[in-house]
Amino acid sequence: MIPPIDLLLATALPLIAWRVLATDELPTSVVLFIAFGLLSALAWARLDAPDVALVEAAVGTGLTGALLMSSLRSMERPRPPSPWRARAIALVAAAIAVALASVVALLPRGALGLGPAVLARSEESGVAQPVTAVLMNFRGHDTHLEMLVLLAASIGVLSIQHGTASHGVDTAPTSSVVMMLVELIVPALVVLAGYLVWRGSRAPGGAFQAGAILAGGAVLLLLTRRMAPLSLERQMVRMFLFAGPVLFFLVAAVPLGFGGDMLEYPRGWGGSLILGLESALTLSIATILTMFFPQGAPAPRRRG
Amino acid sequence: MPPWLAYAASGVSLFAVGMSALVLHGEVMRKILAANVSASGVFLVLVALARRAPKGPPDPVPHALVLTGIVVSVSATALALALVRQLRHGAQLGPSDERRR
Amino acid sequence: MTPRTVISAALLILGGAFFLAGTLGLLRFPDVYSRLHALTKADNLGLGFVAVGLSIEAASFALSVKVFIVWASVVLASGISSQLIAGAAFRAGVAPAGKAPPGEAP
Amino acid sequence: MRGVPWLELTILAPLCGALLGLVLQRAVAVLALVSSLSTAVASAGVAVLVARHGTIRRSVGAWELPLGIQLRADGLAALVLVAFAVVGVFITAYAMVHFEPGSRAARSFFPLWLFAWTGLDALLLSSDVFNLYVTLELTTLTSVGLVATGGDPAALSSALRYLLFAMAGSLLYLLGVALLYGAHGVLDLDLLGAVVTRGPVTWGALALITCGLALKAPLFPLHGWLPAAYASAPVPVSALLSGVVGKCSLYVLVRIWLGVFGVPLGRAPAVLIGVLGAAGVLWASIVACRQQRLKLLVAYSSIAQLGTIFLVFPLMGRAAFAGGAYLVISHACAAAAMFIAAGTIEQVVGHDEIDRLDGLAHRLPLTFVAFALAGVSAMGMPPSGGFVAKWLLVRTAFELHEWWWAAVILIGGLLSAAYVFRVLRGAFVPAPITETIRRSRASDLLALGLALLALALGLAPDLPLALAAQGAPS
Repeated sequence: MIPPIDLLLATALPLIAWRVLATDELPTSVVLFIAFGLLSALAWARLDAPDVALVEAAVGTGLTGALLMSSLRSMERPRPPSPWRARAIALVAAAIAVALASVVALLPRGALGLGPAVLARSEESGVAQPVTAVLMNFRGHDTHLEMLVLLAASIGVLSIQHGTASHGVDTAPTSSVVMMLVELIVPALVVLAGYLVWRGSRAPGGAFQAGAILAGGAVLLLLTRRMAPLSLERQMVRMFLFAGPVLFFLVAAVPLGFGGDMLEYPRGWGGSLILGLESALTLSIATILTMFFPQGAPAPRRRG
Repeated sequence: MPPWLAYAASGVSLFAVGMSALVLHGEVMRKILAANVSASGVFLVLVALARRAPKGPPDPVPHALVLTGIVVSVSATALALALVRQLRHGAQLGPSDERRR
Repeated sequence: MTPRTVISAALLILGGAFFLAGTLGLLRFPDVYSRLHALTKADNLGLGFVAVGLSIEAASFALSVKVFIVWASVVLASGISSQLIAGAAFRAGVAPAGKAPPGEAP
Repeated sequence: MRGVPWLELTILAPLCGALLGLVLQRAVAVLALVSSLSTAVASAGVAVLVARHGTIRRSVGAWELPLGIQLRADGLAALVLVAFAVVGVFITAYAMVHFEPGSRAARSFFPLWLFAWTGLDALLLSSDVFNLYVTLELTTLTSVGLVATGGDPAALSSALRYLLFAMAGSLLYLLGVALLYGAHGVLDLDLLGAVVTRGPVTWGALALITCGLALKAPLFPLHGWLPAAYASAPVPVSALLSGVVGKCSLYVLVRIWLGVFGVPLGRAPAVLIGVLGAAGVLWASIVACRQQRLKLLVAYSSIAQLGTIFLVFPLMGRAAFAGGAYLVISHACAAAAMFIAAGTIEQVVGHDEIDRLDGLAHRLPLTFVAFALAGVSAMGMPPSGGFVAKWLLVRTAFELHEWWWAAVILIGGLLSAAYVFRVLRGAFVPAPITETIRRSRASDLLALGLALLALALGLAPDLPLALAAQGAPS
């Protein structure tokens, strides 16, 4: 039988989602969206997906929520949806939901999928944690392209908001209490990120979780003016940004020179190469996620 | 009803709510929120499907797909929000001066 | 039921009560400052009781240490975020209830 | 020794250029050209391999199916790969002329374009439904960024609109993928094709995936985002979107239908797509005839051409398949040529209003010759790639005794003749040569080269068609 907590979560999620999209005030919606994300992280945990829960809490909710918040300031006053429109949305949604739910209910009930195949081969992949094995090895091609999506999006964001950061986050001087707390928490976040990368090969954790946490710390530093805005003009930023993608490129390309496959890890080197790659990816992901935020002060502008 | 099916049904409902709001809602910010809600729905379906075996570890492949999906969706959201911010900001500025001719 | 379980349950209930009080404050208090006050003070304390309650029942010492790390991080995080929110609200000119907006003559 | 890994190199060459371009920003344009040329060489290598050995498969990371991901190049993939690479080189070269060296726009254009190209080649060679999702996202998000390099509010808002449509499309697609994985537990196209049967789950997945890709492609009536995005983007971006990147969702749709759904679900959904495609041809052609701005006209003409390609679905068969592939590649050349010509006109006279082009052909003869030659291919007149493609489609329609598809293609061709001649009529009005215009001829030569390529495809169709037939459905 289905446990009450699962039933509660499964019903609460669509209801909150509905509130997120139907509330009059946009800031309320964003706050509700963050609450929604945290609840869905609980759902992932209930479904034995701690990796997904971590990433959802850190990236899907934490960073996306903060991004939405930071973009609220530039909004004009929203118009609440007209009643007929809200009703139309509800009707269409209900129809789609019923149709799709009946299709999902027809799916085979038993275990079906690549799970056993992954477990059988995870020894050869060099990492014991199955999700990391899939991400970094069996389906490494996906992850490689996904990293490029992230990098390309950051180039897009930079090109869109070139030099116009006056609409950025509020960076007025902050109180000494905040400073003290930030000084306490940022080193702790760095340690936590390192720990997540390191243990990603055996337990839930990995580059994306760690990168999101580092980015959280970086955003705190930006908010409290402890860190200058990230700009591609800075050598350090460029190095952090490209470390992951460049290393990934090399890991993909070099085996081809030795008659191997793209992204083939040399026998016995899987574990250590993946750890190195994940460390570099963590830095790049953290940099990219931080760059998604409107940077505080205007970047030094150089023409030509 | 097994728990995974409850979550899968919840997932498709999220998808449906998000998708219809994404298409029918007039406001850009709400559309972006709707896309994120809808994405959570798809991810919930995938993770629920991974949990179909009553015992033993869940299928890691959908988990990996969802992790990839979350990163793609945060990239799209960031791009959309940057566009929104710049549009609002650009309302006060002239057109870009650095395009050739 | 061992005395341990009873103490743990009592602490969990007490923690829950503080959460309830914090939420009530969030909903009923008049302005952003007092709401933040209710939320952070009461919830941090509530979470503290929950943490103590859980660690009494925890299977190992390591686990109770982890529970306390969770509590400490939440206290830190809510400290920072409430300070930032209150500061932003003050600079944005949100007046405390019954006072003139900051920067204006009373 | 396995020989040169051409398939992988088509993905890694543009990626290498993009990364180097980001690190060494001063040399970004030169690096882009070098990596474009290398990509073209690698693509030609793939074509030679496929022509010699048939469909090529390469595993990634040395993992076998169903655990790993495979790259697969059949005739269709190889043909489109080569055609896009050739057009890609032209577009890179044109962008070097168009953007001021070292300008901000150039510094974001080249890396984004090379990332898009990486995604495009990975997409063309992908045979995994989830990997297709990631490659689609890479091409889409980079395209949005590219449209936004225009920087003005029109470009930004059309980029935003494009992005929102694309987000909806990719979520629909992804849920379809989830259903397929839930039902069959594999993600590879061939493995799925072997196990998919008729049933509600398959119908659901088909509906979701088709709707998602139809939004992105776009299929009539979901094309709302396209004209503004193409018309407000910088010219090299419009050229590469309409010529190259804009075809990728359609390609994925064809791949998935051929590989997974085509056989078990029968012809009814294909006919529905065909009807929408036909409506798109007629509607977009008529709207194109009524446009005031040249770039918008070319954008609507692109929708009409896409609609024609969608007619492949109801006509599915070897000849129609080859016709569709041929239309994709000849339109890639023609559309890029038309956009570059339109861009040159806009640059020179400061606007692109069709009614105010009087006599301009005398001042810009090469530009208008290129536009006219590309127009010949768009109309489907001989000798051009467009003619060969439409001929193959029309022939299949008559073989199936379904003359109405042929009628749509012919009417579409006539309407495109109407709008192309409308542009040319005004421009070729005799006018005294008032002044000589001093500017670089490179962009004209590039547009002319592309237009001539579209014509050459009509003169020598045997080789490309033989390539497309490798591994094609019988």
